[in-house]
Amino acid sequence: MPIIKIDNLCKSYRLNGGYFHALQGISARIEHGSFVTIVGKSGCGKTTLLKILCGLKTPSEGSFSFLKEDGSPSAAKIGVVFQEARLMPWMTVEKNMAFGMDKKLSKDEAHETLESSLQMLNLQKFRKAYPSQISGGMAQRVALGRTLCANPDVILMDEPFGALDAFTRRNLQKELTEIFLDQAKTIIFVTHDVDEATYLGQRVLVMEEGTITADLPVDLPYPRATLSETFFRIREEILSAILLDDEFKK
Amino acid sequence: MPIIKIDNLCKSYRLNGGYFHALQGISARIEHGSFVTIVGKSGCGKTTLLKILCGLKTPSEGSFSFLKEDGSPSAAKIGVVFQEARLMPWMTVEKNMAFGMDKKLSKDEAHETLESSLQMLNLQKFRKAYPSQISGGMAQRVALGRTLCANPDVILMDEPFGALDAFTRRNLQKELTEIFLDQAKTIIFVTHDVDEATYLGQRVLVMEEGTITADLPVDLPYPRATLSETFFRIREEILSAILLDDEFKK
Amino acid sequence: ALSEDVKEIGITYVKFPLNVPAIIAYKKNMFENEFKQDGITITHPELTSGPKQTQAMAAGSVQFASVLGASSAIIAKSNGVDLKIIAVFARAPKAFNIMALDKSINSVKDLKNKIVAGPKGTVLHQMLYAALLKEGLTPSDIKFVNMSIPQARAALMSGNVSAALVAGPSVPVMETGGCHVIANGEGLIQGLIVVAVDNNFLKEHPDLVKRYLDVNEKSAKFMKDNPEETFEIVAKETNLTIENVKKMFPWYDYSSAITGKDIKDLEVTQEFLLDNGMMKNKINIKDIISNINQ
Amino acid sequence: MRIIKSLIIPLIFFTFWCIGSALGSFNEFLLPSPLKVYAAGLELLQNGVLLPNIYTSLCRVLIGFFITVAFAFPLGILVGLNRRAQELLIAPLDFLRHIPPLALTPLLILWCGIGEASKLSVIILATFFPIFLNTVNGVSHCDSKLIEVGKVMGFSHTAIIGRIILPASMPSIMTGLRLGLGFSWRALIGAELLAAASGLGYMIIDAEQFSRTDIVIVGILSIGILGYAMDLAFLWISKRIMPWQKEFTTNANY
Amino acid sequence: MRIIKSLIIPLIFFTFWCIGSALGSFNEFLLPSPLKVYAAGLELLQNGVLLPNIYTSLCRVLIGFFITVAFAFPLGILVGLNRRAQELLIAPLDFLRHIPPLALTPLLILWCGIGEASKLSVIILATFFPIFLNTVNGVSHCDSKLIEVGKVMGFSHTAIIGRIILPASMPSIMTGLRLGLGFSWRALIGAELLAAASGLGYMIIDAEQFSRTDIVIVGILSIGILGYAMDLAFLWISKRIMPWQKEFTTNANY
Ligand SMILES: Nc1ncnc2c1ncn2[C@@H]1O[C@H](COP(=O)(O)OP(=O)(O)OP(=O)(O)O)[C@@H](O)[C@H]1O
Ligand SMILES: Nc1ncnc2c1ncn2[C@@H]1O[C@H](COP(=O)(O)OP(=O)(O)OP(=O)(O)O)[C@@H](O)[C@H]1O
Ligand SMILES: [Mg+2]
Ligand SMILES: [Mg+2]
Repeated sequence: MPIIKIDNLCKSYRLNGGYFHALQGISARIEHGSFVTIVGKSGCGKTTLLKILCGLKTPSEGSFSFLKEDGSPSAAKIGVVFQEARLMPWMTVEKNMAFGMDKKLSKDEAHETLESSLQMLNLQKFRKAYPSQISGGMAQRVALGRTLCANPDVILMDEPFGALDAFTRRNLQKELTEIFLDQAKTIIFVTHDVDEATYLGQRVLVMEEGTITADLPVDLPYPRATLSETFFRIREEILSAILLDDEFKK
Repeated sequence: MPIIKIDNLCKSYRLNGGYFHALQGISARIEHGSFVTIVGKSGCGKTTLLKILCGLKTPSEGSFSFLKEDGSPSAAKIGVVFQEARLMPWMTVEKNMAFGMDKKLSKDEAHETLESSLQMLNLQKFRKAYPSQISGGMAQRVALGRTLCANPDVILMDEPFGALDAFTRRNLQKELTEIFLDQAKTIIFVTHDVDEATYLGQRVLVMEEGTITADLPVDLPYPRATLSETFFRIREEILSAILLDDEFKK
Repeated sequence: ALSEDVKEIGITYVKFPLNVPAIIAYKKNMFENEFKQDGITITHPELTSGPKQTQAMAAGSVQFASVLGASSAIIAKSNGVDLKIIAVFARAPKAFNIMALDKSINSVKDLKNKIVAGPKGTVLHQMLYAALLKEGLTPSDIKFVNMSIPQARAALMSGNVSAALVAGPSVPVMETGGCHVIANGEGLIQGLIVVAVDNNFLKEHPDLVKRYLDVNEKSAKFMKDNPEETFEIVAKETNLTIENVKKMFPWYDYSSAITGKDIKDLEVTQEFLLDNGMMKNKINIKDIISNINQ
Repeated sequence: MRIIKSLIIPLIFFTFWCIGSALGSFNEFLLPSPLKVYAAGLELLQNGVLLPNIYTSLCRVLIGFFITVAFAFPLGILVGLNRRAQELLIAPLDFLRHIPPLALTPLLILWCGIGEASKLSVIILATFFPIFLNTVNGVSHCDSKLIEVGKVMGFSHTAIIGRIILPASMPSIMTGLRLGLGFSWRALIGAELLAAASGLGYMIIDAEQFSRTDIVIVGILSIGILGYAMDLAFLWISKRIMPWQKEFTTNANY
Repeated sequence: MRIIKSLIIPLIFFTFWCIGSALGSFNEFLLPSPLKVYAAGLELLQNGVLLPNIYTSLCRVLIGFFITVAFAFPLGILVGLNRRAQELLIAPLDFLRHIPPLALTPLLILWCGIGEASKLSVIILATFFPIFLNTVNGVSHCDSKLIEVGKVMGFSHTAIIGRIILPASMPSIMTGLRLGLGFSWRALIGAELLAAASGLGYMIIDAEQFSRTDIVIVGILSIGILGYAMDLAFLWISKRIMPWQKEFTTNANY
């Protein structure tokens, strides 16, 4: 049973008097506890798709639903990491991270969750800093931590590592796969980086101009070795699915 | 003669009652018409350095100066692409791009500059859209276009391709090298992507915790083949300069 | 109805221009003392302008307008406020003055083609008209601008108008400031200020109204018997100097009986209001007089 | 449709007024019946009193408003962006901001006379601060990241103000202007207490003096309707100036 | 240092006043000398008149202000965020916003009597709209990207308002509150024209009638200084509430 059932989603925006069709019939099934990455060119509709799934936009056509394992509608807790950090400027780093934390958590639990996130994201030194006092990559990490602290069942991530250097990024990729394996989350991860998509996803969806043009499984165990042959092969597959532009593969 | 002379720049920020030393003695000479890339981990001070160079922050210690070819102080026109898009929400894409354009340009010239930038950035369809109507990657392209349209002598770029997919990014990297070669600009390009740094820079500066830890020349002609052996070797060199963390290179 | 029903009586308190009996009654708690035995509390809202007093009366917030210009009483009645004049509070033709700063203006005649400032539709305005007519001028021979007394005072002293209509305490102050009186109300108007009561209240509690008038008599008597103390109380209450109080005091005739002359003056006032379009519906003056005290 | 909805509450009040008057629950003297007010309005229209009064007041309000804008707006920008101006001006302006203009009439007469100047100054005193403080708020909280864009492009101060800060702070400025215009109208009575011979405020004062509450209410209704109409015009203009803000409120039914 | 700078302009005015009075350039009766005003102030202090009047007015202003906040603030949030409320309420509120409160005295007396209620309602009428419109502006222009964060976290409406919209619109709301407090003070004269027996407004009106311009000026100075002091307190509090905003203006000397 899929946790998310997406049927023929379309989204048109009003633009300059006409319409722009950002999504043109997206259908997919996302399984419980799976890690799906979405790659695609800038402007192909990745963010739009995520925003529809988390309820911030309504589709122009089509439908989607979140289901329980038995097929009944679920009220799964969704967490979103936006493409921009979207921190509250009036809150310190730690307040921002705790922003969506379950109020029912005991003080100790809350504290521990926060501490471990701060440590994982390497933000301990800046816990009391305001968003205006941290770097772009740090802000992105705080946004990531905010979503993780809220402990959602389904995590939608919109290029969460876009502003991070390779080293930090690789560390967080590893942390994310660990969280995924330990806590049985369902993750939809949008990225523009094919390497990243291959490294993280159990399945890679390739989007182009509002449609899904490929759906490729990545059958490698975590943690993955990026220099392995198989990895390289899958990566090439994805690249060729994205485009047949020769130049690019040079 | 260097165009930019940087001597022992230090920058400390007030943070939670104490000081945080973001830059701890940066010295460098940037040659006229060179393309320098800066790589470093998140929070190492890349943005701070650029902001000092463009005059938005004052150094706590040290100094820097822009010089003419004969060594006298110059008033070179500086352009900056910020880490965030920073578009004016009340302007359309094309107005935003034309925002810093020289008022003395003839109407035709201005028009042509704008058109060619729109085309290069693949934004023609969205020229009349407002920033709230475009995707994250598009916004970043508009910001890039705005700086290019202003036609500065020295361009400081702070992760200008961070939100772009590999394909768009590669295209723009090529465009950028062409602009660099054609128009004899001086470019300082901050990125967290070692590949990108190697692909673009004639010289790669590696920053760590507020200092420059390596200054590596990349002696390859443009356009570069990313799969060539030399490229690979230099890339490895940079990576090992950034850190000696074995895991990372796996 | 019985006076037991009455829990509260509202009596407007007006100090200006120099309402000595009202000040004495207020400061000596005379009304409170009188009505204490009936368990009635007294309120003294300070509503200084005539229209506000009649509005408050119409709203039932006050029963007695203790110091009401004759024109205000007539206008209110004409517009449907059911009130009765139960006594005269004061006649003070001398308290109403036309003053000028410019030494060359010495009589009403000199006002021709000049600007005169003052409160429209009041006794002062009426006096100006009377004075003009007496000198063979018409109201259109001058330019009248509508202003409150403090504003008219400021306008005159800053040289923006040639003459100002002023009453009471402004007069000695302005004299010190170099202004001079060119005419007062003597021989022109009565300067009638009355005591009015809500007619419903009067009908239901004539006894209380009578006792109200008794208190007025009492304060008048106190005023006659203790002049020095009176002056002191008044000076303190109005922030005027004792000298100025003493100077103005003789201008006022505080005897309360409504005479035929007073009724005549009310008629004249009504004519003035009607002639100048300040009032639409003519009333029968007899209808607003209650001779409860006679 | 919007117009109908916006009339619901006024109509409820009107019905209430009609019924109350018919049943005699209101004191006729303090709140005349709608019919009486209508008759008074008609009479004032027919004998040519109302329209000239409206015209006079409209002119006063608009002139006062525009003079104020000419001062408050640049001063707001200055104080919002310049620490020195702030330190110098905040205290005296704050002092002045709390003074009831009615207390100042003798001084206004002394300094401005009894002509149009003193009436305008009452209006200006009432209009100044909403415009000023909202401009200060707008420009001083404008996103500094956008300002930096202008700075690195080498824009002049005026260009940064004109091309970045002002557009960015438009919502606040517009709120200030709308409030200010409202307070211009509200100041009419105070202004026209000062030796006016015409104007809606004068008409109301005069009518109150002579207990013609029906005319007072005609005046009130005229001011309210005119003010509302001007505000609608304002919103219409601001939508044109700021096409990127689709609606009056952007988070409506967020 | 800041205090000294903020005193420069007031001191210039004061010097001007002193010199002018010494040279007799002002009419002593319209603008008494500083000495005379000082004497009057001292006398009013000594005979126990000034402080009770200040106390009465301060209470009136504060009560009126807080009642207004209790209405204008929630209503501003409602109208700022809810299109239906907007459509229903904007027209009648806009109408009311332009009415001079002084014109309403007959109606105020009818509905509120001549006790404290009518005085408070004059203050409320003057205070309402700056607070209301600035709240509307603040919440309706709050960054919708931040609101979305709360929405995807499944926050309730109240949580979104309380935890995101209000903090984000604090600068506008604070401007509204400061303006509102100022207008509360300004409304004092109008309020205390309605049957007051004490208060600074009453003191000024009374002194004006009895030609005591020196007392009028003592009253004006008291209101101005009190108002300024309250505004300083306000700014101090808002700095505490909003520590992330280092200064009153963030772009000062951008
Ligand atoms: N205004 C500030 N106050 C305090 N600390 C600051 C401030 N601005 C930056 N910093 C700190 O200075 C350090 C360097 O920041 P900077 O923005 O230069 O990093 P960066 O190299 O650009 O990182 P990134 O790749 O994440 O953008 C960071 O640790 C940041 O927290
Ligand atoms: N509010 C809007 N009005 C009009 N067009 C819009 C709006 N939002 C998005 N679009 C358009 O829809 C398309 C898809 O946008 P979306 O943000 O989903 O792209 P994306 O795949 O996330 O791109 P990126 O990688 O650049 O973030 C873009 O062409 C964009 O211009
Ligand atoms: Mg996107
Ligand atoms: Mg950075």
